[in-house]
Amino acid sequence: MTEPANTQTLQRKKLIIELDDALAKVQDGMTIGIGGFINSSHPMMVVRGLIKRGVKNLTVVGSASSGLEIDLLIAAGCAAKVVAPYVGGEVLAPIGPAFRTAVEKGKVEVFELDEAMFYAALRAAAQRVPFNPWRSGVGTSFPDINPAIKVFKDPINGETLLAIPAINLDIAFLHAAVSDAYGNVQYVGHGYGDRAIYAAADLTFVQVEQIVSNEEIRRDPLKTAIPGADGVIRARFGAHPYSSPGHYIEDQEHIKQYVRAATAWAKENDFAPLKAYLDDFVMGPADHAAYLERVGIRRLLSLNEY
Amino acid sequence: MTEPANTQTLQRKKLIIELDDALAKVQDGMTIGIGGFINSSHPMMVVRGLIKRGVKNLTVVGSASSGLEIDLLIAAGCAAKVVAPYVGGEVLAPIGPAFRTAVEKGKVEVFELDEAMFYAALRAAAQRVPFNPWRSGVGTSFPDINPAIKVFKDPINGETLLAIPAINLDIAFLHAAVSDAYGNVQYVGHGYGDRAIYAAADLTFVQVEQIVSNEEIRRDPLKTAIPGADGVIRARFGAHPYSSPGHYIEDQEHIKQYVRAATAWAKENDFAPLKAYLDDFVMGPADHAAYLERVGIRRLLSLNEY
Amino acid sequence: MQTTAVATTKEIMATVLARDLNDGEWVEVGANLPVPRAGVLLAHLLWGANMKVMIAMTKANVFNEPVIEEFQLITDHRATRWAEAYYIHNDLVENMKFRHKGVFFAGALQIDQYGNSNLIGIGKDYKALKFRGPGAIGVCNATVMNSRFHLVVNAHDKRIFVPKCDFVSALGWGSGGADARTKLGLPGGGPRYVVTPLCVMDFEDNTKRMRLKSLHPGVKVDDVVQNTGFELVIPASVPVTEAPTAEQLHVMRTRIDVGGALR
Amino acid sequence: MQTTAVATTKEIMATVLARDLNDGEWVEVGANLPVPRAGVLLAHLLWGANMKVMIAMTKANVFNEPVIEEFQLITDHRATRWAEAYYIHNDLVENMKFRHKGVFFAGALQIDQYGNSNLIGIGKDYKALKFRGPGAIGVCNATVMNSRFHLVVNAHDKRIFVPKCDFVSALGWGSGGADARTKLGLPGGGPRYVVTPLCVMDFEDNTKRMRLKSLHPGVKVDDVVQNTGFELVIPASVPVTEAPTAEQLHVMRTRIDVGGALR
Repeated sequence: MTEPANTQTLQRKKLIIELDDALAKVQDGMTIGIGGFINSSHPMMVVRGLIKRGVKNLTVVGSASSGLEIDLLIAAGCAAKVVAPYVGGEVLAPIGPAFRTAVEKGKVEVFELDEAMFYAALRAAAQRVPFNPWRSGVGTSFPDINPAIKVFKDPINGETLLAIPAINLDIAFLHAAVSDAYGNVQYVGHGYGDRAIYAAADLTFVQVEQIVSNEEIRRDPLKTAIPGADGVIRARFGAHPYSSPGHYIEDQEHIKQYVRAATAWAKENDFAPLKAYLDDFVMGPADHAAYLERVGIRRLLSLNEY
Repeated sequence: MTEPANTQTLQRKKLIIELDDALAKVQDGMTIGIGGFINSSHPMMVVRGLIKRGVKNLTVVGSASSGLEIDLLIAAGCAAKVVAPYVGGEVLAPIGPAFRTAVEKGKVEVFELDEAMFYAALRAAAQRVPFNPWRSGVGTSFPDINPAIKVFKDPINGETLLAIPAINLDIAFLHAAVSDAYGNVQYVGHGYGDRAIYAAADLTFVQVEQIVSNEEIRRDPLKTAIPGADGVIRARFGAHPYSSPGHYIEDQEHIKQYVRAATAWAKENDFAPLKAYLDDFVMGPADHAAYLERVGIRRLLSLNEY
Repeated sequence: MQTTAVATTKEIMATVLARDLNDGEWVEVGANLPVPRAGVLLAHLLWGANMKVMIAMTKANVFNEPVIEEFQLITDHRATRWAEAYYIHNDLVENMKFRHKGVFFAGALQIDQYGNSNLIGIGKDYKALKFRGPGAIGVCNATVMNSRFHLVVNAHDKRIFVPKCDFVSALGWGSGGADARTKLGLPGGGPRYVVTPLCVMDFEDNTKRMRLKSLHPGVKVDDVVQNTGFELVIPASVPVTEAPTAEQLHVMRTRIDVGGALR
Repeated sequence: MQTTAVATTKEIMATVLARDLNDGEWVEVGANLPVPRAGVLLAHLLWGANMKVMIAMTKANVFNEPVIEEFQLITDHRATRWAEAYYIHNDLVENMKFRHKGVFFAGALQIDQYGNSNLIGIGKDYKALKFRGPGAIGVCNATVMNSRFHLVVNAHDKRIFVPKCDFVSALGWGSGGADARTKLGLPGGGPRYVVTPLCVMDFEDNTKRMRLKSLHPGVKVDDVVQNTGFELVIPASVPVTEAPTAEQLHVMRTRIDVGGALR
């Protein structure tokens, strides 16, 4: 008897990838999910990367309540269609300015739905069924303004329901607190609706504040919200200017700077401030570190929760 | 200005109840959910209590893979209908003996479905829709032998799917590791499918190994699997003879004793051993403590995980 | 209670919402919705020790918190400190049973006489909106699945109160009638109050037309009529909206709204 | 490898299953299914370092475990020790995407010539079964949603291999033909192998009739034919099932099946 050969030659493959490896999977016209929630936890390093690559005609599926990361993708001309029950920044921007104006100008199509329909659609994709039924929305304008949503009689009781079609994501991009090298992702806090976005996606790439050991992940398996990321990307401060629970709060000053730029486009049809913002913070910096340098370490160090 | 009056007079109501308080909610003919999974985490204190009260004509909704707790309810004549994709004890009893014989004798009706249909049905109840669609099962016997499951064409693409009707639970009974006094329930481990059973129920009562402080619960809110139990019942060793993760393993000797008794009914049409088992372990003991005395503390102390 | 402090309009609005809430109910404390937030917390602290309060997508009970810190954004992780449980957001939106005991608060761009409302946008042609709204968020579903809801707006004018919403993202009483919702198979009690800076309105029992219920101090019936784009039901006598008691105002100012968002 | 140990039938069966598995695939290690368990773990340890292994409803990777302790019951909490993630059971059964890379193993009371199988019961009348089975568990769904599945049975006789299943709880190739599943809209590759104590069978490409693929050592074609209740496709020459290599047998006996369940 000899020692088994396997442990000497084989090993588990690390899934830590570079930003460009993930971005290279994105093609024009794809349906892309972007995780997070309003002013938190968006994969901004990826979002800036997508813009920089000049990706076009995306169907951008935001979170159940999307923030200005979707607005930015619209402003940068990456999005042909937006699937999101809300695009805004709460008190920082009740309605995403670029979203608002791009829709009004007919530059971007909206797949109109509310949060419950949003999850019904993602769940259908995750379950590999063509639709899921939902009751709320009967009697509203949703089936009129979104022809993909059908009013139908349920086959059991004949009740009137809405059929919400599956929304399958080619790729989901998420931001989380930590993962191990093998794609086990954990959040600080609840992680919003990121699990549902993951479940609807063919591929999922997660940018994380930190990579930790597999043993650290195994200390609390219940915390593993995304058990099978296809790649994890190191991204300290990668959600900036949005918050990353347990790590930093949102950078309101920076968000307001963006909102001012986007509002100039919305209200005065002046794209120059947005162009300047994009040049300064997206197209200009060579990489994520350069972006953070542009923001400034003093600013970053000020974004403390406590 | 005076001090606000409220903190002096009002306080949060404790939801710790006695077994009988929970059992008193059960009426003949109700649809009752029983949590756990095969040989683990069934609310056996409650199950024995239901039998002792002589509840009849229940529609018993087991877990996605039910164990012999359902078999026992059948043996005791409480169940008119069983909703469960599996009733058995793995190697200890590949098929529940009382389940098998009661179905063969036509004493119990089965709502035939598989695990995915089971969760689709519970989810429909939780979502307050009359059904959920599922793909798997098309081309099988399920819609033939369970007329409640309808084959239909989906209203979006015209694909053939099954419509799984909602199964609403009047009451769910679960067994878990701990809760606080306010109905926040946490498991050791993943808790199987108990969350889905809870979500489909009008009322949920959870028996727990231990009540802990609210502060203890708040140390890890992600662990709170059942955030709104309507009542929690103290039940140390309350899942016996089944395992309670983190607390004790299953009592195989006791389970085998039951299986022998039930098999005599199934194979020899001899109900006497089952009658004796029921007398000894269900009807006889005055309460849960008396049951545990009957089992014997030495046996209980032997059921260690490590 | 010796205080004679006078409540602000927003404090009165919050108190109206609080009085409708019962102990044991499930309520959301939205961030950036200071009036409903204060109403919910007022009820919770004064008679709702067993209310289940959702703060920042957690189930919280802040009954014993001396001062309930206010957070500007719903995503502020610091507001999860009180959590007894997390509501994973898709679970929150897909599990509807607990909402039987829920009460919801909705805003709107437009509201019609039957309490139908719109967050989608303004314009006759959906493909060419004059004003694109933020989207319906969770409002379409929450206004169906909760036991009832209240419409709360920060302004009372004819831009908001319109004869007909351009789009309906949250159903009220449809085209009117007490069966407007049940005939569509919808559970839930529908809209109960419409709370504005001028008044409180409810809905007539049979027609479900919007009806003036009370006027905030100093407001006249005509102020409401002039600023409403449809015909309201006006009872013969309209009381003044009941102000918070001194205790209520004290609790509001010392435990709930220390920052003075309502003042 | 100098050992000349002879593999048992169960060890050969496990090896057949192992050889079908590729690195990176998702597989369940059921408790009380020692043959598929050993097959999965053999592949995992020898060429599947990146397989995602489900043990006791957890996602585990036991590639570096010197000895993989065996548990008799799927509910044994001790088997969750290796967990990197928990599969909350309803999430496991309702999220289907990861099963694209999944391989499943199913047992059966009855199997017909197209690989349709039955766990429901025996009898022509569902309302008066002669023998009530355990129920379909998750087999109906898992045999659709995974990339492929294998039927594994502990006996090979005419009670199991029947001309027609009394009930079909897991669809194989229906009434035959390569499009039997796609024409019903079903994803997944369907049944690939049927592994018994006598032989390995697969399905003819076009008709999808069951076909003898290999005979375990010492078994003759006629042994299979005599114990199968329908006509099998028998190729002109049927090889002997490939036995485990010495290394495979060594790993199986020293790391996977120390207790000897397969011996």
